[in-house]
Amino acid sequence: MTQDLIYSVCGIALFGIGLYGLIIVPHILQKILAVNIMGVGVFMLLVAAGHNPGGVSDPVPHAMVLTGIVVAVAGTALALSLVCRIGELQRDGADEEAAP
Amino acid sequence: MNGLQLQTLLPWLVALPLLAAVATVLLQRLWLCRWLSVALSAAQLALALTVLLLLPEQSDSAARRYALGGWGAPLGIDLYIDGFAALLLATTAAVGFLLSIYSGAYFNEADKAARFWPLWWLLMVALNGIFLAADAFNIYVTLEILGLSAVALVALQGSLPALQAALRYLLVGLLGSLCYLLGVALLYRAYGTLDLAQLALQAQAEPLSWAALGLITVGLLLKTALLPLHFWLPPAHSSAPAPVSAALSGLVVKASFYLLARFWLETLDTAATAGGLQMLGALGAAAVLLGSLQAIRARRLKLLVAYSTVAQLGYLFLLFPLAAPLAAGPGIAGAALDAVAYFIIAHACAKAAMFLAAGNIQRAAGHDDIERLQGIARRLPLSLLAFGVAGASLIGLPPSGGFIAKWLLLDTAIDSGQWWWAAVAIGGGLLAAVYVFRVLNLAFAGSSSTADALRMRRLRLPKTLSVSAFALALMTVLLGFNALWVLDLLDIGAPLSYLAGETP
Amino acid sequence: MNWSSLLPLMILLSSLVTGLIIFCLREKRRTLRTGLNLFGAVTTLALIAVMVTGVYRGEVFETRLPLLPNMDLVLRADALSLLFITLSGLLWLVTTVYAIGYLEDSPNRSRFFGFFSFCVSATLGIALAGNLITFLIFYELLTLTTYPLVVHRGTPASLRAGRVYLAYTMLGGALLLIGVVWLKTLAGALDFTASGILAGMPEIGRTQLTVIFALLIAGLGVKAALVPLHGWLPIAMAAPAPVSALLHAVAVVKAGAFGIVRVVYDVYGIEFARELGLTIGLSAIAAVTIVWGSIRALAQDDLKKRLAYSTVSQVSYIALGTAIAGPLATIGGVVHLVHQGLMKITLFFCAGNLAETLGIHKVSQLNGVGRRMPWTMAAFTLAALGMIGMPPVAGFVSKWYLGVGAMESGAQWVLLVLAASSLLNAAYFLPIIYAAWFKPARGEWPADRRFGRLETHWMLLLPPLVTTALALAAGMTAGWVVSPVSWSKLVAERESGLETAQLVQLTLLQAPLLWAAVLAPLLLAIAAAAPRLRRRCPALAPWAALPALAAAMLPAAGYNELPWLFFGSVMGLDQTGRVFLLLAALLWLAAAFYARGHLRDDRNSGRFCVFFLLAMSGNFGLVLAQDMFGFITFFTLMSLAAYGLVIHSGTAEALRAGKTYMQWVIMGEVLLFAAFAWLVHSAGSADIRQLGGDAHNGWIIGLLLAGFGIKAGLVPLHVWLPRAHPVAPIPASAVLSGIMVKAGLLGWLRFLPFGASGGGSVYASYADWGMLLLVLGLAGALLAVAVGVVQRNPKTLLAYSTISQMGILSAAVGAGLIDPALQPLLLPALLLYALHHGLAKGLLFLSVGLLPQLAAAGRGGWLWVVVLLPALALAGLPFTSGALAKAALKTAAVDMSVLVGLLPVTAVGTTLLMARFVDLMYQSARRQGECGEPMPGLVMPCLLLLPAVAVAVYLLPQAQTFSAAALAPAAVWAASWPLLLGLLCYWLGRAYVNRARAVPAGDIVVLVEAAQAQVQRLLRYGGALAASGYRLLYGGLSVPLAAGNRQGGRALLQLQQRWGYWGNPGLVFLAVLLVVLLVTFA
Amino acid sequence: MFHKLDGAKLPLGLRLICSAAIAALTAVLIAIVILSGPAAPGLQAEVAAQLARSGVDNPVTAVLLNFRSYDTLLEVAVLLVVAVATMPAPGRRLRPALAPTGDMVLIGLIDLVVPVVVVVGAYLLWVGAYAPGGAFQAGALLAGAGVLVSITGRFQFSFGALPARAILALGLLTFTVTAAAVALQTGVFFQYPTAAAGVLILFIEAAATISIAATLVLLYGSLVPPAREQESGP
Repeated sequence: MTQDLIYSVCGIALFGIGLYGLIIVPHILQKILAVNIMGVGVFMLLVAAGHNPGGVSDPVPHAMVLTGIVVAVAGTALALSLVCRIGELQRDGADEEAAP
Repeated sequence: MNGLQLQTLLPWLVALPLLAAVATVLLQRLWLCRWLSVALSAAQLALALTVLLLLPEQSDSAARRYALGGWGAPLGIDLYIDGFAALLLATTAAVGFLLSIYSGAYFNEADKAARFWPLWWLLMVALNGIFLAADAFNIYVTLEILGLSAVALVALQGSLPALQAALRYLLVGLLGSLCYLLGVALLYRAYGTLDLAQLALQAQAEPLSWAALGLITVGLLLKTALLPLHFWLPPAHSSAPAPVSAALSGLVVKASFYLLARFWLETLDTAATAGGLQMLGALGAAAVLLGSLQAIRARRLKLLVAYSTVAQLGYLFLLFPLAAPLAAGPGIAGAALDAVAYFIIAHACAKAAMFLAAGNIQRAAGHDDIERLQGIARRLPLSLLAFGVAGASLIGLPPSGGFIAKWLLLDTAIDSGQWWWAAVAIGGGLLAAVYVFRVLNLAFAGSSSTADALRMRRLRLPKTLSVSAFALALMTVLLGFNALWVLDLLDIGAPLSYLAGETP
Repeated sequence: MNWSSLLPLMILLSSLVTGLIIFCLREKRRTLRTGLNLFGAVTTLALIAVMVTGVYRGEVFETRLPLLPNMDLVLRADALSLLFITLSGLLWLVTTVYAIGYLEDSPNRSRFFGFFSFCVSATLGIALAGNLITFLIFYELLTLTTYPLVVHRGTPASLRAGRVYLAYTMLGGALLLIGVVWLKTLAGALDFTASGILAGMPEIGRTQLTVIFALLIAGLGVKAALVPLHGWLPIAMAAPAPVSALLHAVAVVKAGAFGIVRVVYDVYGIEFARELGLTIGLSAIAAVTIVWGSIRALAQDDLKKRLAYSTVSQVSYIALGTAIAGPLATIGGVVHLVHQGLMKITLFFCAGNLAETLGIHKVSQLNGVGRRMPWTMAAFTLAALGMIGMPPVAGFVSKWYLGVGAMESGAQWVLLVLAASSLLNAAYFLPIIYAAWFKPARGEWPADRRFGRLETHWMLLLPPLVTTALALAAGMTAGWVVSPVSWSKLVAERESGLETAQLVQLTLLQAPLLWAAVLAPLLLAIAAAAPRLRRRCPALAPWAALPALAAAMLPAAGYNELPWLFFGSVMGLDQTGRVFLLLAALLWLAAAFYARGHLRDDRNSGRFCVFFLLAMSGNFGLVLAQDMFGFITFFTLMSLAAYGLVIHSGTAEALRAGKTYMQWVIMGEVLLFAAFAWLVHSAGSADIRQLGGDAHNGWIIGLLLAGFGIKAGLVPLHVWLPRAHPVAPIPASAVLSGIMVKAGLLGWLRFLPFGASGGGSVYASYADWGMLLLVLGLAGALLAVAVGVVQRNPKTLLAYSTISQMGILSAAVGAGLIDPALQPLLLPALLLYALHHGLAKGLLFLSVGLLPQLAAAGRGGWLWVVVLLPALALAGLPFTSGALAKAALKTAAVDMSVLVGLLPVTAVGTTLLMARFVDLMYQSARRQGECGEPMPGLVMPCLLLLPAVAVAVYLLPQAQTFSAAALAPAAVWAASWPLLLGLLCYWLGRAYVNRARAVPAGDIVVLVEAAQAQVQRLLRYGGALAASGYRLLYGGLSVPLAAGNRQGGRALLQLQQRWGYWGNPGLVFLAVLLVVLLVTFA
Repeated sequence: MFHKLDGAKLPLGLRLICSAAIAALTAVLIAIVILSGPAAPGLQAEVAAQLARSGVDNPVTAVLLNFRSYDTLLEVAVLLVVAVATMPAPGRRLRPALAPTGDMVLIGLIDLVVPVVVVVGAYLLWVGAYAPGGAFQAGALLAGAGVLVSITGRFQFSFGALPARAILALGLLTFTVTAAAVALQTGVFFQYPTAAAGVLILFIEAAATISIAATLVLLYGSLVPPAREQESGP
């Protein structure tokens, strides 16, 4: 088993784990994290695809991964901010229910 | 028109909305944002139309390709346009133009408006980017812009249901994107290129490409909200602000469908299987029927319209079995694309009109509970007329774009010997009639206390709102007239090119 | 784009733009909106007129816009579309006026008129569509634009109606769409071509074509309301009246019917369709619809619903005509497009007027409404009569062509359908008319609104009057170049490629006096519509008969030919006609004079007079008519007008008699209609002069015998006669018994192969019919004596005498049929007998009115001569006219031993009756108290008639043949002994007869009526059964649509709710992922 | 706090089925990847061939900012999307997570660390042309400094204000304008003149760095739940 294959397999496994988390794990933060794990799995696969044993490795997957990370960060941030705002609204709603 | 090269216009289709987005971030004054956006929308429309006009002169596929940075396909990123893409671009620009006008009048709170315009323009960037894309990874990035800006736009509404719907939409979008990206990663691993045209040349029917196609398909299906994966769409589309709903239902879901069509019938056509094509068709048929039934059941007006989107999207998927190379000759495949492209355009206009009308009603009535909307027609005749006209197109009544589309679809279905898809189209039309007229009945219901209550509210609805909704509905009708022009355009560059028996 | 390619588009736009502008108007801009409405309608009409003239000059109008590859939007004007757009444009204008009046002060008028104009636009588009795709587009558009009109009121009922309407039309549209697309993939562009597109494409599978045909017809059938797709139509009645009018008369149902015509003729091609066996199914459905719609209409109490079911029935005539597939039937079907439109729109206008003005919605509320709203109800009556198929209203013409066309195509059963439908039509329309005119009003109207001097708003009144006039004109001018019928002929020629059109002839008026004879009473009757003239009418009426008398007396040769009237009207006076005209003129003249005195104190003398004059006109007309249409038109006019005479007194007895009379009249009309249709077909012409003996077959003869037999009082079809004749006022009875029954005889003489030269073999088949007629006639002659002699009412006795005498005449006609060789002699004998009997019987009836004078006759017993002379003449006293007539008959029928042998027996019977009559008169006269005051002015007419009875027969040229035989001593004896025997018998049996219980007038009809009650109960039960079956079939359809998906969707809802959570979608996602991966792996 | 957002916990059976499905999926994918043999040769040859014309020496940076600079442009756009979405309403400030503290040690540390971070960030940006490093790395580092400053309350960012917006949009603006401007010179979007490529890339990267840093700080700030009035007390 070559090095890039190990990374590839791990990447796919990570993707699977993330998928499991996204679908099965109930907590919303964990779901968001699961998405990130999936992303990491895909990035790993990409990087492994660019691995060139014995030569210069392919820079294109690297660039893609860099771009992908930023996108993933952005998505995560948006998700988190939504969670915050929802939590805020729910708390307000709960307060209003509790108040009278 | 020698001076004006088609190619040189292509990057502007992305750059223009990008600059507009930046400008609207920087501009503080609301009215400035608004008028600038309307002006730039007009410019975008002019640009798209110019592209459409120039397109027929370009039969050479190289002339419709633009190498960004001058590097060329495998290394750099290309933009590519053909008839299909150009039509979708024009549709986006046209619908976008009217939606911009509408939005200008719709968003009157400073905070919402200040966010709306940049997000709106970034959505345009993504749409144009996707229609022009010729690179698999580039598509991923544009898909993400599309997804994130759409989510942000849904969240603009700020209500709890809207935020929850947005969050779900976001997670679904991310899941879909990641599936897609995994597929792209597998493709890159197998063929070492990201360019769609080169992939099309190199791809073979082997496990890796099958897996990639499967993952890409599922990812895009999720984003397109085909029936079993449609669960996120109704809440998201129905709780967003009206122009956002309109854009989401009219344009955004079409983008991922466009990609699906490209991948199945062009880029990875060698890996596409007959069973897969038929399955997509079957899912589409199920979507048509079940989505319509849900729309009939819906209690809220906007939910009804959203479910109608689920149903209408089902029609698009009939493209796959009808264009299946095994089923019929190349002529039929081209006809199937004609039909579906027309569906996309007609539905874009019609659905946008419907959502705008529904938004007007919601704004005027303060709610969109269908049962309580009796007599609304007296207050919002034009909006309801727009709704009705657009609904007629959804049903497939002539003269409207929807009719032409349905006609072409039936024609193709019967021609290719797959009459059962024709039955689906007809049944869907009838079900659509049921839910459309459920709403229109309100128009004629006698004035009730609600009507008086509305009068009490004294909320003056800006004229722009109803007029732009009606303009969209009118566009739907106009599409029902000369379809020839549109269809001629569609054949340029033989989209889904293998259909015409040539490879790019 | 030049003028001719723009015009169709402009016609379309003229209404579309109007609608758009109106839509934008504010509610308050009433004047502007009204102006725009009218402007739009007039503009459209003007453009249509331009187009019509253009087409007439041979220009081709076609707008062609590309729509899809290999598929254009084509608007083209051909003959069929011109017919339809002219109708639409015209009725739009009328309906607009009506709607403006109708919707005054109601909300949402801009919306209403906007959609109204759109709707017309769509209809015009349908009319002008040049290919199936264009047709489909406008067809669907029509659905969409009519929906807002149907639900306009916004009430729950109208919303429900809208839903049902949509459910049906959407389904229909979908079926149509499938059919069109399918056909298009097989056959290409689908441009309408005259002989059909598909005939030239043998490569297309027949099964496919059959299925497509079924789809198309089912799709079109929804709008055309073919059973079982008609359910929406009655429910859609919830719409405002102008909408109903437009829906039913022009736009929607006609669109469907029009489409069927297009599909059968221009797409499939009639020959091809027949070859495929498609027309059989269509005609069967149409036939079922016609009958079923009528049956359902019977059960409706809601006026508009009744009309709606009537539409269901009537519109299928178009489909039927199309499906019968002959050129003539095509004319019938196509022209019914127009005719039904005109008549039905009138009916709906009227129903709207009633609802709007008086608040009347139910048939049961209509009693006496004719007095309150005479104009409206007059229009209603005319239109309803047209619907039944009464000439000369337009409905007759279409039925006529349908019947003839059916014969032509060998579809005899269609006649049966037409007959059944006419009967049913009569059954549901006549009670309305009757209730409106003759029943007394039941107190206050539900919601009476006053509109000044007029009975209702002028905008509501004008449209129905205009459309009625048009319907009448369309029927009257059927032969004119621009009449709908001629137009339809053009269509039919084009479609079937056959030459059916006649040459346009110049008007020939060789004998203007003949027309004067008919028109004088007719014009007077029309003039009497004005109240002031009506009072003068009785005084003027006698003079109206003078032109006829003059025409009968003066020698005149030649024929009046008016090709534009009916189907080319011919009027002439031949020998037979001259005798009948003489008889008619004399009798009517005398009766009119008599009526002047008799009805002096009658409040309703004006009304009587109008009916009297109409009947007179009809009677003269039928004598003079030398074409079948003229004959049947005048025949009908006379029969219907006589109804007014029969029920004039308004007593219960009179009303019952009127009912019986009307039932039989309608039956007779139907039978005659069938006979004529067949006859015209086999003879190839409606001109009586060209009627050869070989045109007939057994069926035609049977129908003629029965149809005219009713009028002639042939046993057992006589039952109306003894009821109707006695109850009418005396002058009316005189003409009824004297001349009107003779119309039946005249019909036989004219239409049976009688007096025509022909080969012997042809007649052989008629002998059986002749024998039947002979037997029935003689039976009647004898039985009527038995029944008549026990009567107490002298007029009833006279009526039975009429039956008896007509029996003799019938038997003579039968003899002529059995042995054609007899005919040359028999014909003049019959004429003599008819004249003699008519005059004598007329005088006898008139004499009944002289009872007071007779009672006071102590000082002038000479007046008894008025009673005795005709009585003796009838009995055949030698040297009277009766002796001559009988001798003539005996001479002529010399070879017919049965007849010759029984003639003396009938003479004995007649003597008995006459003796009884004189006895009754004498008894009455003795009981002076019963007779009342003598009325002045009655004696004179009787005296006027007396010499005619005495000598007129001898003056006829025909008499010369027989006078020698009558005056021979043997003949004198032969005439005398039955007379003496009869008197003897009477003297012997007088005591018994005086004690005997009178057989009720109408004899066997009494039994029939008893049975009828049972049958009615059965029918009512059957109707209820049918209704419940109907609910079972269709009730279910509306429920899921109306009550909505409450149950069916619950499972789905739950499913959806559960999907709202993340778990299930996640699973679904996984499932899809796996499935997709699975299927992508080859 | 998030309980209502959470999906229902699936029953065990379903969870097992899910796990099995996912396992199967993963296994299939792994099998495919293994069986399909080594990855196809990528684009390293092409990159190497064109590296000289790219204006930078680091192939990754060359791909990111020259060969596939369109992707990077869109990536910056993604950040702007999120920035706009989470941007506070105009005039509203992000609240510091911690109350301004008077802790001298912390303040001193920040005073010391922040300049160092800025310098390192600038280095990373510059070195990207030759070795791993670049705009995103530099931006992330700067963002870290920004977060430090903001949580300690030393500095409050008013992201609703125009200057802040300008900073957020700066990267995208510069990138787009540059890409379009070079088209005037070379006729093609993103085709930098070879001579000026290095400078232009650095210029773009610098602008992007600032925007990225600002965006990340904004994102961080937007996630801080606004303190409840009652709880914000001591």
